[in-house]
Amino acid sequence: MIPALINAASMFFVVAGAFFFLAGTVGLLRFPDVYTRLHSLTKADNTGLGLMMVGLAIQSGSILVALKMALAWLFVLVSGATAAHLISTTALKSGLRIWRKE
Amino acid sequence: MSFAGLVLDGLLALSLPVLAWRALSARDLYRAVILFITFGVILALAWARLGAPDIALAEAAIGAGITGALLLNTVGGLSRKNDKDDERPDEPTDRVGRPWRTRLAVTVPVTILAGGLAWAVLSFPAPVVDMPSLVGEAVAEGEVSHPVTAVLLDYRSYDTFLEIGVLLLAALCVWSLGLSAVRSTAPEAVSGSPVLAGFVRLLAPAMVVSGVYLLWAGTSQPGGAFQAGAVLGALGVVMVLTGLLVPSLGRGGVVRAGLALGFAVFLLVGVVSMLATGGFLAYPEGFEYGLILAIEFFLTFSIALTLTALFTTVPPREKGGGA
Amino acid sequence: MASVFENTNWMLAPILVPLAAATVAFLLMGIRGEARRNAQNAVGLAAALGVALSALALWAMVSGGGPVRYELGGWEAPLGINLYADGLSVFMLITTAIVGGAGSVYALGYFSGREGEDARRKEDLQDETGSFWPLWMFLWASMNGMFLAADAFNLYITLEILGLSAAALITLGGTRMAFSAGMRYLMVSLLGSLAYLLGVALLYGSFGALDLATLGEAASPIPPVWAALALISLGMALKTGLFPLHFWMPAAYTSAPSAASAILAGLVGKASFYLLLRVWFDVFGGSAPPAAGQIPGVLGAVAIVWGAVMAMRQTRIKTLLAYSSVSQMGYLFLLFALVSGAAPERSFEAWGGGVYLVLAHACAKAAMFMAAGVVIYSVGHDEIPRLRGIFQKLPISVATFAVGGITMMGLPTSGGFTAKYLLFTASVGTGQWWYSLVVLAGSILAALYLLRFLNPALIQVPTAKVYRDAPQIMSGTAFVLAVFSVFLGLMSAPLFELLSVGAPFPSGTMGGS
Amino acid sequence: MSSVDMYLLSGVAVFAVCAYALVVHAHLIRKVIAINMMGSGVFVLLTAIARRGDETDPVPHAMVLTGIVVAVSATAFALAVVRKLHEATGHAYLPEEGEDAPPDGGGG
Repeated sequence: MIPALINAASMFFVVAGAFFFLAGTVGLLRFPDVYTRLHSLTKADNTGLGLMMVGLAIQSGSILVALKMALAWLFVLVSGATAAHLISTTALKSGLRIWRKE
Repeated sequence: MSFAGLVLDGLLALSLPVLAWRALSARDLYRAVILFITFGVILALAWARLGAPDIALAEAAIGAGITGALLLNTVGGLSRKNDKDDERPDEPTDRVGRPWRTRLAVTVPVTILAGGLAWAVLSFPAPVVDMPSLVGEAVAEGEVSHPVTAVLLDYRSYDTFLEIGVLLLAALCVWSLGLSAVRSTAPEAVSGSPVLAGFVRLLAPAMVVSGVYLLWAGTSQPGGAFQAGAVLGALGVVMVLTGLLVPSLGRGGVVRAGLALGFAVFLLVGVVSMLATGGFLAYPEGFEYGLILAIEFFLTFSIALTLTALFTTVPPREKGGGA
Repeated sequence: MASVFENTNWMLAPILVPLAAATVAFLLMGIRGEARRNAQNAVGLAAALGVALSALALWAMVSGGGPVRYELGGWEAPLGINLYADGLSVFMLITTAIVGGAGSVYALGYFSGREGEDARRKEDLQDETGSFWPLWMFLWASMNGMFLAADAFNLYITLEILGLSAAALITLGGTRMAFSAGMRYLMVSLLGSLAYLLGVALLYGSFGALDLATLGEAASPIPPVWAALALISLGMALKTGLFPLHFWMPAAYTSAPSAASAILAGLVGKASFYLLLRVWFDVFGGSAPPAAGQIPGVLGAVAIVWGAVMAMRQTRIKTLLAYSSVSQMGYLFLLFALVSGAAPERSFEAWGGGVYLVLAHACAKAAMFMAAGVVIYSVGHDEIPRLRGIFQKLPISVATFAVGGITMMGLPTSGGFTAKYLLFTASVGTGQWWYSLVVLAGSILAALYLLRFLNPALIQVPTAKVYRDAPQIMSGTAFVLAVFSVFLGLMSAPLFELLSVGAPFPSGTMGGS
Repeated sequence: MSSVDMYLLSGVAVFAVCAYALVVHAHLIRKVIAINMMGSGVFVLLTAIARRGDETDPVPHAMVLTGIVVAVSATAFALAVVRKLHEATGHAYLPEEGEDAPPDGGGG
């Protein structure tokens, strides 16, 4: 009973994570300019990664492994945020216009 | 192996040549480099699948990371100069580098090569020497329990010794060109960004910790001097890019000595062991673990420093000389 | 009786001595001016002496007790890496000791130019960064490491050290041409080593070992072995500059500083040729079809003629010498056709002849490049039409050229004569007489292209101005080396005796010649 | 076809694709990338070979680690020469015809 529940929960989180990744990628391909693309990529992917890690942490059944994953996620968050900031700042400075609905 | 695993392996194996092709025929050089880095990341994944975490780690840090940064910096340097004296635009002139006749003439031998190689790799016989069990037996008797580290620093230590020589030589080769100092090609918005500076301050201690951990762990599990040196070298590159480390890396004598240190210590251990046991790099009984760890410590330091130096390309300032 | 020479640790000296010297010379790069030059010179000469001594020690060891094997780290092959020295390895070590030693002495004078001394200099005579010595020491160590290696992957690393340091030595020329020639050489060299590495991967995939002796025992005619042999041969032919893969050679040898040109043309191409010999005869001895040897043989024959014809059309001494190298390297490849020919008893003749030409050509060609360096140092250029009558000003260098030419042409008493005579008799003896015609034609063509320079140089006309005297040590070293190559034919007996130790073919009745 | 076979063929394909590009593309940075990835093709082959038996063979792993370090060294030097060549001639190509003639354009 309990293993089945754990499996189900883990499956749910991983599938949910995958959905966010998918959404982020669709956004990357479909959004009109660099700023909106960045928005979709960073937000959705970070959430997706977090959800997946929750799913995998449940599956691993070890606090230590779960903590390591949390740490990895934090690093991804920090570097993702920095990279997105740098890309958008550079884009702004080099004169890339922000997309507006006509 | 499960069906899903087989599909994943198939996708990875297929995407490698496709990415290579896309990278090499990309419209402009920046795109080519980005695809090259992507290739490196997929490669690291493939290696993780092939049960080679040591290589995956090294590839991610050195192959994709540092080589990618080197390429980006060079492309940036070339295109900036082009803006200035715009004699002949470098890009995207070479999309069609050769007439179709040449391309066809190249395609034929390359197809034969690929076909022949495919035939060759699919008809490997059963190996004559059972290397895994040879290594396994030696590891069981030795003090270092991670087989890759044992191969690198004990059974095939002479290769590793020469390889550190290659790194030193590369720094020497680059310096022999006498390149002028190139500023980081990152835009000012990036190099002056407080966000980036804060990020690096957060990152640096974490990378140092993981570098030291990789070094220490390497004797018993994946990791070792190369991975540790690669991580620290990548940190060095990031610090140069953000201006936290000056391109000339400080005083000449110190940097030079630092670059040569790993190689020199390796050489010294080899010669001393020759005097002690009568064989080059034949570690005396009981000193195996300690000597390997000592060599690895100095190697890590020199690998990290050399990778950073290869990125800056500028020889260190000499006493009294200005850059 | 435990003589010092019986200690097998001598085998490491030809590798470790230059590596240690490279490290020290690298650290000395930080000092400036005269002090650095003196210190680096001392280190380099000490290393040259060390290599020469250890080569002699190995000669004594191998002639006395046969081939020697050394287990690095105390690990037996195939788990560990071994070094292995037989007659051929020691012969090659002696070649680098002689030519490398002479090159080192020559460099003392060559790089003695003072900063800002002359604006007209065409080559970087100053070595402003102090990189020559450490690069050359790495190069030397890599060559010696190749000659002693008994492990396929270890050979790959030595090949890479060789390629990187040689490319950097070319770019030391400091001109636009030197940068593009160095770049081209680097590409060629990396491609060659990668082809080799792929071949090694195929061998490892087939047999699970890297030790050459183990591979030699295991090798059998199966597809991966054919592919490996083809890849390794292609890679090494590229690095050796076998026609039509010689395209990188003329620019590289021409634009490098002459001290480096001498080393590159004399030694570097030979190192990859040595690897080819090892792989063909020691590893794949029986697995290659006999007809396969005709491919390098025919290409070598074409190279002999093509290189010589191109040499005749050059107007600079160094490009003339570079194309002459294309031609002379062609001779080396004849041996593959002659060894796999119909008469096995001729094999040692052909093999030994080719190997002997390695030494003879290395000495003569290095000497001639050194002489060209003296001309450039003194006159500022090496353009033949502007060097009419230069004999009056630079007699020793023109004489060096003429004496070295004796080996190029293969005239008697020279090492070139011994080598080409052996190749000639082997081609007649195996019933492949057409190769003997090529051997003869190459000699006649060599005479013709050498006269392209000697003729105008020797006439009595008002000649170019010498505005700077080259140090005596430069022209002297070149001359001595050239003279040595002419007498090599007379001292072949002990060298062939050495070559017969562990040779892949029985030496039979052939002593000297 | 097993996973190992797929990776073996993948390595071969990467090698061949890059060999083609190395000859066909003129820009030196593309050539440098091609050579670097060609090496990766060999490394994939070696790692796949290591995976053939029941036990993973650590020797090819050690070879690949060594190879990666050698590759970054060679790439760094090659890129430095490209920069030097660009400084001297204004472009990053090798002269095409006439091996002896220095390329035209750019200052002396």
